[in-house]
Amino acid sequence: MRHGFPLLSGVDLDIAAGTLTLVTGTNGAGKTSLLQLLAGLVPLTSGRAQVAGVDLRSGDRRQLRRRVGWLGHEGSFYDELTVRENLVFAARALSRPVSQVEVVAARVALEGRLDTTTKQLSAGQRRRLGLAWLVLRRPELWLLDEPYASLDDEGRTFFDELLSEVLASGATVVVSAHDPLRSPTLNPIGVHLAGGRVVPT
Amino acid sequence: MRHGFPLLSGVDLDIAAGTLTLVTGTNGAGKTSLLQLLAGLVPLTSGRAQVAGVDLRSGDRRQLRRRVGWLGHEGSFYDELTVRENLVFAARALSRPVSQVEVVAARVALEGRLDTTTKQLSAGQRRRLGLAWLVLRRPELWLLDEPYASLDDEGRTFFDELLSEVLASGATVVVSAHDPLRSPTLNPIGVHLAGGRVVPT
Amino acid sequence: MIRTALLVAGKDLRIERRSRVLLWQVVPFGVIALVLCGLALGPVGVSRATAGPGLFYLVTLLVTLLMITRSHAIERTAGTRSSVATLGLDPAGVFLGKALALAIELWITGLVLLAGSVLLLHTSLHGTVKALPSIIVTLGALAAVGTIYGALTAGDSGAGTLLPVLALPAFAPLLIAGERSFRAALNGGGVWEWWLIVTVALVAYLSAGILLYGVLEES
Amino acid sequence: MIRTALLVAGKDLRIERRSRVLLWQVVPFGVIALVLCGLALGPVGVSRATAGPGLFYLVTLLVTLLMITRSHAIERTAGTRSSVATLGLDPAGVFLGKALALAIELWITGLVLLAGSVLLLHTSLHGTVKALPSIIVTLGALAAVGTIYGALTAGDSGAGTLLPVLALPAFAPLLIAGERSFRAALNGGGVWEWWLIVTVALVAYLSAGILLYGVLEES
Amino acid sequence: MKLLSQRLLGPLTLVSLALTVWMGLVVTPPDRTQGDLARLVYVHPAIAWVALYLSFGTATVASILYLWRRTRSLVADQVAHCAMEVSLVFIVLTLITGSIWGRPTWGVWWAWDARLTSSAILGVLAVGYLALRRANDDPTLRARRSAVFAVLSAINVPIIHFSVLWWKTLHQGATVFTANRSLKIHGSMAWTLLLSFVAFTLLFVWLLRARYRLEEQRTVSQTSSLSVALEQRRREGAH
Ligand code: HEM
Ligand SMILES: Nc1ncnc2c1ncn2[C@@H]1O[C@H](COP(=O)(O)OP(=O)(O)OP(=O)(O)O)[C@@H](O)[C@H]1O
Ligand SMILES: Nc1ncnc2c1ncn2[C@@H]1O[C@H](COP(=O)(O)OP(=O)(O)OP(=O)(O)O)[C@@H](O)[C@H]1O
Ligand SMILES: [Mg+2]
Ligand SMILES: [Mg+2]
Repeated sequence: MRHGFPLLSGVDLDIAAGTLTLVTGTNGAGKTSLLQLLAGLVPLTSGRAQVAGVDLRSGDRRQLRRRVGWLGHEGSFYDELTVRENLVFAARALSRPVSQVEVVAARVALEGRLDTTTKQLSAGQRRRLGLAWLVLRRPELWLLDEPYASLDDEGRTFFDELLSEVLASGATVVVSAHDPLRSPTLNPIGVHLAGGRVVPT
Repeated sequence: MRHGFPLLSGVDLDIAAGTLTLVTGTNGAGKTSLLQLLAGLVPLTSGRAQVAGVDLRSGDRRQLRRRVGWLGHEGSFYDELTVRENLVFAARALSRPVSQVEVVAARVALEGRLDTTTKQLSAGQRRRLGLAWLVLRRPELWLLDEPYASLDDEGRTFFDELLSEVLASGATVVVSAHDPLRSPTLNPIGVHLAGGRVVPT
Repeated sequence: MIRTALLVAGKDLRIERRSRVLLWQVVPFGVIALVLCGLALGPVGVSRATAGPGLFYLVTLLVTLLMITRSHAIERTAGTRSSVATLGLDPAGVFLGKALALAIELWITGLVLLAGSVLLLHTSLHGTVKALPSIIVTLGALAAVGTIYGALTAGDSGAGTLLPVLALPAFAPLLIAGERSFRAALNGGGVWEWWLIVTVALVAYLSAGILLYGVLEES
Repeated sequence: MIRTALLVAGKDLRIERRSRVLLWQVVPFGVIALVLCGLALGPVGVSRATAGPGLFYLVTLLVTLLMITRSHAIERTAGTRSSVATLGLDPAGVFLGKALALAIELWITGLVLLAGSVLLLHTSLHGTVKALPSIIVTLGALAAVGTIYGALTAGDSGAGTLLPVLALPAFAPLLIAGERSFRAALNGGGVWEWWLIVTVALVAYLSAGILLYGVLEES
Repeated sequence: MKLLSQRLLGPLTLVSLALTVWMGLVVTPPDRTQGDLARLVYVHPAIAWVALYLSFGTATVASILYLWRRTRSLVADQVAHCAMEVSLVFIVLTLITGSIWGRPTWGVWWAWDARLTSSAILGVLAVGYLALRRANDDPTLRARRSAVFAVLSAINVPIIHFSVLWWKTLHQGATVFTANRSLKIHGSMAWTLLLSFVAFTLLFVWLLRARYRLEEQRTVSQTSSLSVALEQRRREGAH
């Protein structure tokens, strides 16, 4: 709840570990808010929720944030640093070998843009950088807000592959989207939001 | 061209007044840059171009900007003002009757959010506000960068209707998108970019 | 032009009122800067009554820099520039409006600072009142030139730091003139010639802004 | 903690180097402010040589405020906070790193300002050198407390204006102590007791930051 | 017992304040050097006591309680907020009564004396605290930030107290609470002074409680408006 406006008004949800959930809903239904809540990025002011063993009201949200990967509407990097520098920073912070940076950049087809300053990237390239960052981190819980937006066809295909791979490795994924998932092999559990609550589809 | 990187390297294009053009291309192909150029938002440093009778290198780009409508990746309003205040500001600036504000807000289904501060809007609601702003302005040349992104189904349908209406009124529209247009009645002229130049499809 | 100016000024003031930055942050900052400067003058206290004008304008300078950065930060958000650019507002009107809003904010802050100066630094009340016309005009001129320089640096990566470098040399003459006229008023000297000088500066900066703002906005 | 600190400091300094804000904007601003203040002292010039310490710290204060705003603006862009939050960096390390980067920037600026003060205001070179240890520690303490207060106000709508209000009272004692010790060094007095005082302040602020930064980062 | 104390607090405060006024204005004799002006001694120190130690102190302690993980609760945050508001009021009152006293004794309303300046800075810190609260609307973020700020600001209180010793000041040295615990003034004046402290302490408790009640009511009205808002929000989805 922010400024007295309840972002979510009735969400009763159980997401099992290792599953793929697809959150849909009209504009303003509360999808982004729900994902932000799960990521521990916004506080929970009423009701109860537990994510990955951390209670969202009384628990240590920093603990939680360390275990989730978040891909939001806007890319989230240091604009003045290059793609490589951003990834190296993340790798160091996570104690990953720096050599992985080139590997993940190649996976999202950004190897040609490694030395471009992040603020000069196109919208889709930013999205790809966001994905590269997540690939580097390999979190337990992936929270992806409209991941297809501004990706081109090739990018979307890559994303679908990534998703299957992630699920195969046992991680939990929650995706919000306006379009259905493209890959027919993915069988998401559908959650439909309207007016801040879950409605049966 | 910015910082020595040629954003567009070979675009030879003629867009007739009153037509609908769909610009496609991979991530980083130069779609956004092309539209920004047409809108007079970035300067042209080499080559020649003329939009709506204004030469992009020597002409008065302010003249041009007054006649184009631009919908970019990010919504573009005063974040601290409410939806209503933003629209009233635009209406006053354009000498339109203020009563139109409620009308256009209702058209994009934002009538329930008129008194919400713009920064609190969801991604799709921001998009809708952007469209409302354009509807209020009714420019001659519409430049829309990935208009479907973050709109829900209803929003996309509305957008398609708007497009037909705009074309019927004689305006010129250039849309960039990764998906084809949804409405079968719209027959866009396709332009495919790759590496900053037009390639035949 | 006037219509645009009022529209823009109204918008700026509304945003200011909404965020309460002036009331809760700028004014307290001014008062505290004044207190600190008074303290820095040391316990000697001899010249404190005469230090009023200098300190007043020093603090005003700081406040002005803060307010300008803010006034232009409003326009700088993500896409605001492109959409406002396509509104085709008359740049002269935009300039006047932003300068007017800034001037109003400066006048309010100035009033509080003058009260503080009278109460805390024992600046003569009579002299202060006599100096008011020149102060009002000087602050107006500061607002005008500040708006121009704000537009010059708006949108830069380091706008917050570039502005002071560019604006200080332009502010200096105004500040010195303002300070001298304030001091003259305190000492019972003639204030009108100073008033004339700052008025000429105000008119000059306003004309410059009206003429040049269009060029600046085009970026 | 130390690893994180070095990582963060390296990143901050790299961004700073890339954008050249320090070199092209902050340092010139400091020099201009110094010149203007020297000018404001009037043509009397008697006390200019002794005004050095006061002016140096006044300008340093302004520069510090600018640099803090910038140091936290880096983290504040759209989604940076959320993605960095999910990196799970040790907050104490982040604090130390940011404070270190800020301190290095302040030391560089301070050096230029001291040179300016010696050249332009004829502050005694010998005394300045003697004052260096206390100046270095004072600037370090400013960086530490500034980083805390920067985090207190980061991300606010009016961060640029709230910071000065909150930070000035905390800076004031440091500035006064720094100024006194500088002055003492110029006059050939004892500098070590002042040095002790600012060192205690530095240690206190560093501990406070290490303890409390985690609380602040959690948003 | 609790109920009784709650009922009694208001009347007790009023009675003790009235008693202070009566003792201060009527019973005690005028001062040898300062005349009737010295009667401000029954107001100014007690107000300063409330401002510095009771309210700013409460705000600090509540903030520490908030910061300490085991005692963290939004109640502590709200108490800190209320206490800081009370503190601001009393700091301003201290400044006003001090100024009124200073005009005849020192000849000026204000002087750049260490205690006066540090008191003024404390006032600015209190304003800063409230400004910081206004600038954040996420309740947890607000609580954390303001708690850190309050704790950092608290160093100023001992500075104010010892400023009269550390620097040569215009302001009166410690008169009431000297190190050797012997009162420097005598008789009815001492009793009245003591009474004034009791009265203003009661006033503080009363004000803080009243302010906190207001806060509680706001929370209650917020929760009831929450259910209304929730209902509205749900209807939004229904179309
Ligand atoms: C604006 C002016 C003044 C301010 C801001 C001020 C502030 C204070 C403060 C903060 C205290 C509490 C100190 C503590 O308990 O640690 C205090 C105590 C006191 N003040 Fe003032 N004061 C002012 C003017 C005066 C004047 C003019 C007098 C009398 C000539 C005076 C007499 C006293 C006395 C007797 C005490 C109690 C001393 C003690 O017990 O330590 N004050 N004042
Ligand atoms: N303080 C507030 N006051 C009023 N409404 C608010 C406030 N904060 C958020 N909202 C509303 O909360 C709703 C939920 O937003 P959210 O971003 O979660 O939606 P979403 O499902 O992600 O939508 P989209 O598909 O457009 O991204 C929106 O209607 C938004 O306007
Ligand atoms: N200064 C620069 N230096 C290097 N590359 C740059 C610079 N400025 C822009 N670019 C590149 O220009 C290309 C064109 O970007 P643009 O935003 O026009 O692409 P786009 O077609 O809109 O892509 P998307 O579908 O991802 O939105 C991108 O590859 C971008 O990285
Ligand atoms: Mg969303
Ligand atoms: Mg694009």
